[in-house]
Amino acid sequence: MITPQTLQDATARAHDAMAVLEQELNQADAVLGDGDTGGMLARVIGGMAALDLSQEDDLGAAFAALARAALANTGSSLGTLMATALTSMAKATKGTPSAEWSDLSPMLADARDAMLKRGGASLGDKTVLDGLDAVATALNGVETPAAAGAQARAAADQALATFRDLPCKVGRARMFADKSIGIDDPGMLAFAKLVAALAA
Amino acid sequence: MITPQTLQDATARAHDAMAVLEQELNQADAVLGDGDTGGMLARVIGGMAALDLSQEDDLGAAFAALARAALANTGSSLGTLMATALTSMAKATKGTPSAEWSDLSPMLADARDAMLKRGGASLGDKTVLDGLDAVATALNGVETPAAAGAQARAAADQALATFRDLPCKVGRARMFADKSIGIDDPGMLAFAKLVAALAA
Amino acid sequence: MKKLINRPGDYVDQALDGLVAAHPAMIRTGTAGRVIARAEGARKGKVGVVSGGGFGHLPLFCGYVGQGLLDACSVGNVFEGPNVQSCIDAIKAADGGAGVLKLFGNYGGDRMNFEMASEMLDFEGIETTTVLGTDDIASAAPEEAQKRRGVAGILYAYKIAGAIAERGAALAEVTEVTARANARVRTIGVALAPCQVPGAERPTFTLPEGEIELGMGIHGEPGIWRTQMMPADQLADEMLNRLLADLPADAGGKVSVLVNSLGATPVEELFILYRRVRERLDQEGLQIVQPMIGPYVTSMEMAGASISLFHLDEQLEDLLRDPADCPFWSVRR
Amino acid sequence: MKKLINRPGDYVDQALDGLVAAHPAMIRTGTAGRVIARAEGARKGKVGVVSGGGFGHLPLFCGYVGQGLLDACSVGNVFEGPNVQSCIDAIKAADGGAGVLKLFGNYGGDRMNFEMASEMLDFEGIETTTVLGTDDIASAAPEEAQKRRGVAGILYAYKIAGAIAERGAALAEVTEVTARANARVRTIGVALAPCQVPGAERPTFTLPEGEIELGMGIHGEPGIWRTQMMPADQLADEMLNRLLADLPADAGGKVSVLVNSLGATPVEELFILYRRVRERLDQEGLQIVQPMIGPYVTSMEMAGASISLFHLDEQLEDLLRDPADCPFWSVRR
Ligand SMILES: Nc1ncnc2c1ncn2[C@@H]1O[C@H](COP(=O)(O)OP(=O)(O)O)[C@@H](O)[C@H]1O
Ligand SMILES: Nc1ncnc2c1ncn2[C@@H]1O[C@H](COP(=O)(O)OP(=O)(O)O)[C@@H](O)[C@H]1O
Ligand SMILES: [Mg+2]
Ligand SMILES: [Mg+2]
Ligand SMILES: [Mg+2]
Ligand SMILES: [Mg+2]
Repeated sequence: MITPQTLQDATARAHDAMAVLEQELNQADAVLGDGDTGGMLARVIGGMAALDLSQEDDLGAAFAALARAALANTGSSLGTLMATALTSMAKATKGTPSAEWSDLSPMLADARDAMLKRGGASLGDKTVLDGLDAVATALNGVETPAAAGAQARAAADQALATFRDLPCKVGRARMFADKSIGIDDPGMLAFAKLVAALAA
Repeated sequence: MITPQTLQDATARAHDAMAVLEQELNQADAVLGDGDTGGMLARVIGGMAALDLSQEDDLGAAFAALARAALANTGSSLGTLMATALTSMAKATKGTPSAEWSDLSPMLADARDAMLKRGGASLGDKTVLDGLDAVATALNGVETPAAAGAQARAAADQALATFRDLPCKVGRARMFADKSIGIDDPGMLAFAKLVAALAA
Repeated sequence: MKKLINRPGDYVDQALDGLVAAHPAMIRTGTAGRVIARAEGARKGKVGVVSGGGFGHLPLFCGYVGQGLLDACSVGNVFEGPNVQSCIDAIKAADGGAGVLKLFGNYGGDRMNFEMASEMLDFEGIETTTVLGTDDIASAAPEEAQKRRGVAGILYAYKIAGAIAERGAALAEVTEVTARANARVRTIGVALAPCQVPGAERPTFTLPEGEIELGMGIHGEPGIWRTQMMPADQLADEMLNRLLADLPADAGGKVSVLVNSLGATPVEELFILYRRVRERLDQEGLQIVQPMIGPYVTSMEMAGASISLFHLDEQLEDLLRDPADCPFWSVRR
Repeated sequence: MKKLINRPGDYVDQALDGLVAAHPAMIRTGTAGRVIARAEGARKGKVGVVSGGGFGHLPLFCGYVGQGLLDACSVGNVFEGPNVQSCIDAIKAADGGAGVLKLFGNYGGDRMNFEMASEMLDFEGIETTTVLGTDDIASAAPEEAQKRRGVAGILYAYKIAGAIAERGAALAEVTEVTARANARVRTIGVALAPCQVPGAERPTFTLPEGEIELGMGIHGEPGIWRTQMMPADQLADEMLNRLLADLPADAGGKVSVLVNSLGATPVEELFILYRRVRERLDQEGLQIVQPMIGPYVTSMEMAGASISLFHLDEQLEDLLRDPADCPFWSVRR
């Protein structure tokens, strides 16, 4: 079952992972973007991990608190899209104490659609959304945390590999579509790395 | 005999010498000053060497032309003092086609006094003037260019050695009187190096 | 890189404190203190003009809050868009009851946050419109001009929006005229040396000794191409060739020119560039109106410059000459 | 160091060309084009205010030619005083028949050249007086204050001289009041990274990573001492301690403050410094009038900053508030 405590544990893990990932993700973004993906995520996830969700019994409220923490800590594309996703999940779980692991797939699909709408990108543009889409699909019908972790990890890595040799079509990297071939999108890379950290 | 041609030859030699001296003198000035003695002298001497004095039959006019060239090319302390010296020598030789080598000592002494007055420094302050003073004294009674060269060179070097371990008392280096002990004054160093180049 | 700062995490807030301490016509406001607004408040009945953006570009963005320019500005972290709440707060601070124009650079984060802010404010009955700064010709082809990012030329859009709003135009007209101004501004930049974000381990990019990068963005995003350092006149020609190859449809004979330092490049060098720009524009038969030379839109201590051309029409020229006043730019009739 | 220049030998002249091309209220004049003067010419009956100095400090010196400030300014080469002829030309350009105040930094070359210029002009019946900028407290002990060199604080002397001359005072009074202003300005600087003179093989000095130098001159002349990089607040305290330990005899309760960038240091950092300066002066019970924060007196791309305190009296405060206008500084009542 996914409870506020699950979220608390997840943000703690993600926070730990960022200690190593921050500079790696900055460098990935520096190649074609402005080099701040890692620093921004470290700040946003730090803000989330600082929340105390242990007394929270409404899962939707816990997601909403995470969304607010993200919004308070950044104005970047990726950070704002993360908040959009969390808001979508907050709406889906509002008023319930927990969700089943099998609910995760449709929740992520809804989050993906909210992000597509907010950001104006399309699937296939080589963004974090292609990673999320792959994971949402892979989790279809999965019922245990262990299986969810394994499936999500494999799907996120697979998406990264699939898109590596395709050109970026949105964001700062759009201008260098050709240069971007062979290079990971920093948002997608961050997503895969964080999924791996949560699944480990 | 000192004629306009003598001046023409001297500026040509000094100009050649500056090719090597420029950076050395800049560095000497950088230690306590603003690091421009060499660059400034290169420009001033370049301006002098570019003059054609060969048709000039008034030695005073030749000196005056050199003074104007100096003044046109700089506004630095040392450059302006050089122009002051040249103006003094122009006055001393005005209307005559040449001067004796034995005239050089009193001419330099007058130039020194004009520079003291213009710059407000005193002998003993560890400036170019202490070098000039030593040379003016050493040339007393000297009648040939060969002897003048040898005496001047020895005197300028001796002054440099004498003052090296004394503190600077004027100009930018004044503020670091203690730091200046053991270090050559850039103006005095430039003077000694140029005398050596002319005497060689 | 040595910086005169305290804790990196305090960089933005302490600089904003100093800004308003020095300039009493500005105040810090907003839930998190991330809004700069005019101390005298929004003028009732006037259309508000709001901007926002990342920090580290001073005087842009928030330095241009003042009479005949911006009414309020939201402030993000270094090189990172302002958050939703700051955008909401800025719009509210600028609202005088006649609607608010949101005028900011075309960057994903900024766009999403201002959009979310407007959605929330719709409930409160504050009408808003949007014009995006899209002047950087290096960032997309002319056919996709609406995808271009905003750099130094947004200043001209600020000036026009501020002037027409000051004259009392309604929101629709303010928006329409500002959009036209933006569509007539073209900028290209050149980077010589990087800056470093406070707290970052390394500079935002590296450029080998003797190389420069044309078309680089103001956050260090890669440019169009790297080339050997060249004399200033040749570089100015290169940049102007690109600017003049990309004229708005109905460009007239008058332009304003902004020769801007990205930070460390001294104004002496800007004047050397401007000398050549002026020579070239003279040759092209273009008349220069109200040129601006200085550090108007920077990237902290980045070295480099940008050149912007603002192709005027009669109305835009008149609005450009209207009085304006903020600590970093003032225009008198 | 990469520079946007053409031939180093053309650096000064091309930058001056650009300056006057951009700012039509200024003209280049003088035998060698090394004078910047007001385009409208000297005003008959007004005392002229003239300055001069080396190049590479823009906006100082010649950038401050304008209404209520300088009437003319002679321009030397980079970091090198103006030559005699330019000083003569500048004085003549400023002469409106009521005499001319020569107001420049206390440097040997500048002094000699202005002095020689005055001697020559005596024959032509132009009366001149001199006030030397001597604000840098790092350059001599208080007992020898008249030996101090001039740095950023000369700006305040410009403002006062320009204002009182504009009000129609006679030469003796302009001189006396300006001398009093100068005697009430104190500056201290800190250098973080060097600049490089165009054409030079290396920077003007070197500072190891993590070290800064307090009291360094604006041409890179050594300062008082080197120390480890420290937080901005601590550095501001250090600098203020020295400034406040060296008060003019009759310092009152009001000061103007100039927090100045030497070039590459961005205005963001100046505001962080100013934040602390303001805090400290508040604690000391000193009231700040008309603070100035920006790149007003630079050394090309040198990184660092200076803090100047101008201890006001009633007349000086009033004069400081008088209107003034040049491309880099404008004051309105
Ligand atoms: N409009 C968008 N839609 C979906 N994803 C986006 C969009 N814009 C950016 N991204 C994602 O965000 C990542 C960049 O994040 P970040 O560096 O934090 O943002 P910024 O571009 O504001 O600096 C990209 O790699 C991409 O995956
Ligand atoms: N007032 C003075 N009287 C005599 N010599 C001086 C005076 N001021 C400077 N000098 C000489 O000039 C030298 C410095 O020359 P330079 O570097 O060209 O001048 P600046 O100090 O203007 O940069 C000093 O080393 C000193 O010998
Ligand atoms: Mg980024
Ligand atoms: Mg020197
Ligand atoms: Mg960013
Ligand atoms: Mg010098």
